[in-house]
Amino acid sequence: MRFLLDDEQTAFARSLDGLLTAADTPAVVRSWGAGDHGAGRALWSRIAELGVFALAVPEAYEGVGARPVELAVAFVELGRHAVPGPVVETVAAAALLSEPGFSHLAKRFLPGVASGETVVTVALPGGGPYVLDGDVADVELRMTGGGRGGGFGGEEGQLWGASGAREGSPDVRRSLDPARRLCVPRSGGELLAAGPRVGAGVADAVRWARLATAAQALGVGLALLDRTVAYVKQRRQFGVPVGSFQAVRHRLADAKIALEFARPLVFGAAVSMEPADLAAAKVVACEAAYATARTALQLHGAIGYTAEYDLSLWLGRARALRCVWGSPGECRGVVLGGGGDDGAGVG
Amino acid sequence: MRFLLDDEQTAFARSLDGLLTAADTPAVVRSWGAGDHGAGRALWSRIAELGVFALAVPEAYEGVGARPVELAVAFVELGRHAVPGPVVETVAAAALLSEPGFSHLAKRFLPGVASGETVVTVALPGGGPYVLDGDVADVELRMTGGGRGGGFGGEEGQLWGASGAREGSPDVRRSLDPARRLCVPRSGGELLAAGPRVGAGVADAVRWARLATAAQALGVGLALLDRTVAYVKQRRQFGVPVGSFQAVRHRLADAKIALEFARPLVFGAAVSMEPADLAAAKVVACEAAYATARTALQLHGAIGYTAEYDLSLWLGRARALRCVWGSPGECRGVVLGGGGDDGAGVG
Amino acid sequence: MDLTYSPADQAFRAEARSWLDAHVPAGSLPSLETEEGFAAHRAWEAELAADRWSVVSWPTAYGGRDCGLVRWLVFEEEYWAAGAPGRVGQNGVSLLAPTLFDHGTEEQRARILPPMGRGEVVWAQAWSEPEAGSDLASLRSRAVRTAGGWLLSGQKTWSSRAAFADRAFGLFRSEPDTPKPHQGLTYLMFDLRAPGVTVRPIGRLDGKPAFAELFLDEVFVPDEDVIGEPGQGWRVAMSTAGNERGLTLRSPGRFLASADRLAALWEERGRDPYTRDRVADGVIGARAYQLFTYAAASRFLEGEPLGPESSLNKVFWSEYDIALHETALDLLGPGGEVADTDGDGGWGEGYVFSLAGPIYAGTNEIQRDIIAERLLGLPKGRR
Amino acid sequence: MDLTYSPADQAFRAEARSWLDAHVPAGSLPSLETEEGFAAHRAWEAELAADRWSVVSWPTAYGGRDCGLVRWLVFEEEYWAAGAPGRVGQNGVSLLAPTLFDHGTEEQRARILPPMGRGEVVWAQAWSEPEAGSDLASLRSRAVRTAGGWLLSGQKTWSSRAAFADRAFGLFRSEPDTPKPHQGLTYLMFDLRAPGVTVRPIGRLDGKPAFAELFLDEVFVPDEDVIGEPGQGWRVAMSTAGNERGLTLRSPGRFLASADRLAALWEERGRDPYTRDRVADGVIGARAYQLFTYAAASRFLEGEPLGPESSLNKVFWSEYDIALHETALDLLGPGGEVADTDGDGGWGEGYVFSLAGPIYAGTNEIQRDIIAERLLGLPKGRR
Repeated sequence: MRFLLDDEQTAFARSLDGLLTAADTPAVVRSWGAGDHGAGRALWSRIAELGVFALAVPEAYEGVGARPVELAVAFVELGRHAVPGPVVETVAAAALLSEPGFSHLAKRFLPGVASGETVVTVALPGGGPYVLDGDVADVELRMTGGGRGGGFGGEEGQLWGASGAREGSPDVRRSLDPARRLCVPRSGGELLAAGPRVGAGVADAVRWARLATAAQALGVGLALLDRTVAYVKQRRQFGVPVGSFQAVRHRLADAKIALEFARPLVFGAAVSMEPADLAAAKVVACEAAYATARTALQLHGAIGYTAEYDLSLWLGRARALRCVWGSPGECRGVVLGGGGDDGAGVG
Repeated sequence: MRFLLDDEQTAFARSLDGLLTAADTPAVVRSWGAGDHGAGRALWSRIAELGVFALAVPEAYEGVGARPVELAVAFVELGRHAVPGPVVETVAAAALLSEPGFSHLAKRFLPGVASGETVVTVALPGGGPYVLDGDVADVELRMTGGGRGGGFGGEEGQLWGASGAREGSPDVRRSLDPARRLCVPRSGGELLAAGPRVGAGVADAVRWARLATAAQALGVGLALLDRTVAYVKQRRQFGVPVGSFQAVRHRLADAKIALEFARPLVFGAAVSMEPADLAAAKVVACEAAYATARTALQLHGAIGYTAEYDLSLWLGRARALRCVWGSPGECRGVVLGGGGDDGAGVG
Repeated sequence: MDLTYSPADQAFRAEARSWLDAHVPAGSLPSLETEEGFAAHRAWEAELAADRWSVVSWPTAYGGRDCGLVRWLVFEEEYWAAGAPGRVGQNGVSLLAPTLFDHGTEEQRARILPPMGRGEVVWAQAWSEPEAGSDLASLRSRAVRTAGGWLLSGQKTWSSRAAFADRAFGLFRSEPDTPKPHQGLTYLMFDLRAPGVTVRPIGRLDGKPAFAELFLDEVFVPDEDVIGEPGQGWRVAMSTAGNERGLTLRSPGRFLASADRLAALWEERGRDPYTRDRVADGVIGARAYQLFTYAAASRFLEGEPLGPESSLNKVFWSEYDIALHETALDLLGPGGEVADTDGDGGWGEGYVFSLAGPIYAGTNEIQRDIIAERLLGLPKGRR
Repeated sequence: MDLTYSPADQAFRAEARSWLDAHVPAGSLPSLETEEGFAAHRAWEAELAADRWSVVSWPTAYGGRDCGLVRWLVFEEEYWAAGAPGRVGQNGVSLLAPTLFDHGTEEQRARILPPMGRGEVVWAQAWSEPEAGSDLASLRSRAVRTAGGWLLSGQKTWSSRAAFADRAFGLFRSEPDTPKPHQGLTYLMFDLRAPGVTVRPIGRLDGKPAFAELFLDEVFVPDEDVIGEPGQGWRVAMSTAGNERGLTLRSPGRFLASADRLAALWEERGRDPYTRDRVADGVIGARAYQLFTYAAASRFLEGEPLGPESSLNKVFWSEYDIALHETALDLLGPGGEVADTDGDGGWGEGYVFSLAGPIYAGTNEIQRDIIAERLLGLPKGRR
């Protein structure tokens, strides 16, 4: 019983933080959202070099084996820096393709995932109706024929793959997070696998996606809190710092409480990888991040409501992460053993 | 279109307020809760003399006809002064017995209701599992065989009456409101009526009970707010009045907002007497009163948590009213046309 | 306690409804916060104005129908129930026009109101400055006396609609060394295309230029465009804030229509039990806001001024509006992250818009302070 | 990130469970806040103590098992999961005993701890005074030097358990004219049945005498019942507040057991969909609190003191506890207004108890101020 990060994990977080701080990530996010992916792909490679994607890839395929705690550590940092792109989806794909019996697929795709060469996006039950960044991903995986919801039952299904440029201009829809480019899933493609293993793989993918999303949301919330605390210390109204008003102080205290009680759920879920724990971490981290976003916006006032001020990068992310990979209601259903049968959860 | 009380209605509220202020109502509430009903019955008579119960009794039976707006005015005052006893239940009984076709029952019971001689309690679908103050009421009405919920469908049913002293000591259970004495309904008694008219009468009774409960809850909330505002102005901590702390001020502002938006729903429901409007008024007034109770307790601190301090009279009432005559969930279901099919609403 | 409409009001409602049925565009117009959408909304104002529906509460002389508050509320109910477009002229109609009615000259009213009512001249507000947000009295932009008028210099920000609007109005410091910060301010109107004005559009959260920064460098304003006395601008601006603006800033009709759409979405989603209570609260909240407004309007019509209770109204609608949109997005599930106007009933765009509610027109923190001090009589305390 | 228990901890868990299975009374005891219930709970403490289960974290010399924090958490999980009674000795065990371990003399520990651990001497706290609630440093009750000891005079209030307890501990002003209010205070223990002590029970919301007012009139306390140095009482009291008390005030095991009961009630009620989300939040909240506590315990065991983060803990559990009970009462429907211990699973009594959470042990407003200042580094500002 020692429920703390060890020195190596802390150092890993610090080096990722250093990399992302130095990389002027906000500028990368903005260009990604504008459809210019060069800087984002470069950043992706550097994140991969630090070993982030290898944490979801077995050693046999040039990964370091399944390391969910380290993955959570990494995704907190990705969230803190609002890193764009289908990072969660790539991890979900790695989990899916690590399913025993998919060794031919694993051999074909996973080394590229681990090295950062291959950016993957997915359209799976338990995700959402769109493929994130389908216009830039190298590979798009899609499951058909499966059940709805989290798919923990290991349903029958078919797994399809598509790669290469999309024909014509992709149908990109605007997200509440301008850095998230939502595409309608492709139809057809190459049939990669079929049968109950597809369902089992998707169930694994959803577990990893929930962990990564929860950790990312926690990081988003922490960044929102940090930036807002810094802002209210220097912003003055009525002759005093805004941060000396008790209403402001208490609202930030509440955000701090919510985030600090989400954190152990995220790491506890990484330790157990149990569906109920993952669902709990997903809903609580996302609700804490979203509540912090509301607080951050309100305490910044008008400046926070602008796209050009960097706070916006985290505000939109907090909202978007809350919606995908299991709505709040769906996750609460899973916690109570309902298997994610929430009608509202699947759009 | 003039959505305001007229001068007569305002004067009526003022005279009731004057009566209840002069009557040392808190002492009456305490003795009532202790099982000593003398002072309470005397107060009841004086309230009746001002015409409160006559507002739900047709002119043919010594009432003044159905006057829901005036009834709401009166019940706000009863709530503000935490008047004990089955006031809502007596009004519900009056509405039930005013049903066309029940003239024999009306003639028998309603003049006593209007004059304040007859205190009635009820066990009806849409109320709760206990009869309020069943140990003191002169008449206990009970419906059997009806449907669940608000009973707006006019179900078949039997109406039973019992009066006189209960045999043995009544099985009184403690409520979260010490002034509310909860008894298990009697079985048997006199069969007063049977058939679909019973269901229709009960539906009317529930409508009037919801209005009276909503108005009473609004009054409870207003009293809690007033007392708390007065307290935080004089109570000092850290060298200043507690009411100068922004967190305190904002919490009271929120209570004020909740109550001031409940008020028009209560009077709007009195004007229309539509089930959806009544359900909306019931849930919103009770939630506002309960939220104000939470605020009042927190801002008073330990003193507010004691039974001997008068605030407690309203704190418990706010909680109890929220539970009965339609739970919050049941009322919300009615607003959306669900007919109160909330499983949790019927205990 | 009378909630019935007079026969004349009912006839008015029927007339409005039938006009709207015949004229409201079938699809939604492009977003108001785009150049194309702005133009489309301007054209819609002209169409409304042609049949005297654009500013029903104004005197007929300026293009209105002389409607009282109740009839205005009726019109708004019908307008939004019909799914009609957002109002591009809102800033001018709800902020500048009441000021002109109270403090303007007859010449100003005759010159300014009719083109405002027709959407020919769209007005932006120019209140806030970078260092004067909630603390509005600490304005720094200057108005310096010159022959026949004033020269405006300084910076304004959060100027709603200014990216595409024609003119703007605001307060400027005309006397630099007054004992108190809200003295020595003057209320002026100016042309956004005048020499010396630079408009820098600012994108809101979804990137759309919903407001702008204004840089003013010796912008000439003739004397005829001062409202009220020079130096009295604070009083002029505040006296208008105390009129029925608290009721007209966001009409109940708007929320009643949104609540209807929410309930319909919930029905479409099979009456999802998990969101039932929140949907019900959406429906109830719109009704509460409507009835609260009718009560306030009734008091106003009997001569009671609307005072600090406008702060109750402001906090209520702004928080209600966000909750309503959050519920809708939750009903949309993972698809709810889409922010396009044309998808999923525009809930995403409406959500982004709703987020500004607790911030503008006096933050909700300021409003709660006003409620505590002026409605509850609590000690002032430091904020 | 290791959440596994050592084999020794697992063996300890099994031992605790089997003892509890054999000993926990079948029905619930009468309410702790009644004379009869107090006696029954005292007897239960003796039964626990007989097999060394009453104070597992104390040294064996005083009747404990020398358990570390993790094993204490394990014991608490088992204790509450078994449905065992509330702890009548809580005030002494969680507040006075840590102070004695840190600041008491060996003589004091040997004399005071064993009977405390057996429930023979039940302790009440005597901190608050009528004019010193949240503002504890402004205490007025006096300790005046006399031969061989001190004479205590003044009034204490909100003294939990004092209606039926044996002894009490608290701070008294021993030096009247110090420059700062928290100087010149002395930490003393006194007998509630000593001459000069009047105990006036105070009923909490449900009327049960959960606390009392204490009137002290020259109550003699011998020198041996001063803890630490005279005049240093504030430091003595505060240093204990900074130890693991933040973790032990309310154990996670207690909330895990409540959450299990809530989930069972929800199943009984047919998995009512309308309360599903709140029930899930009850289950999740207990788990979050447990994991938060394990993380804090892990840090503590590595030598990090528990500082202001105890304030996070306090706000979280107190609000969580109320929400949990509110959800249960809502599931009970109209029957949820019943406050009896013996009906409906005791949710009504638990609800009344939970309402005190945000008020005592430092109000949640004070805690949020501490979080803002000491964890977020925000300017102090007036509260």
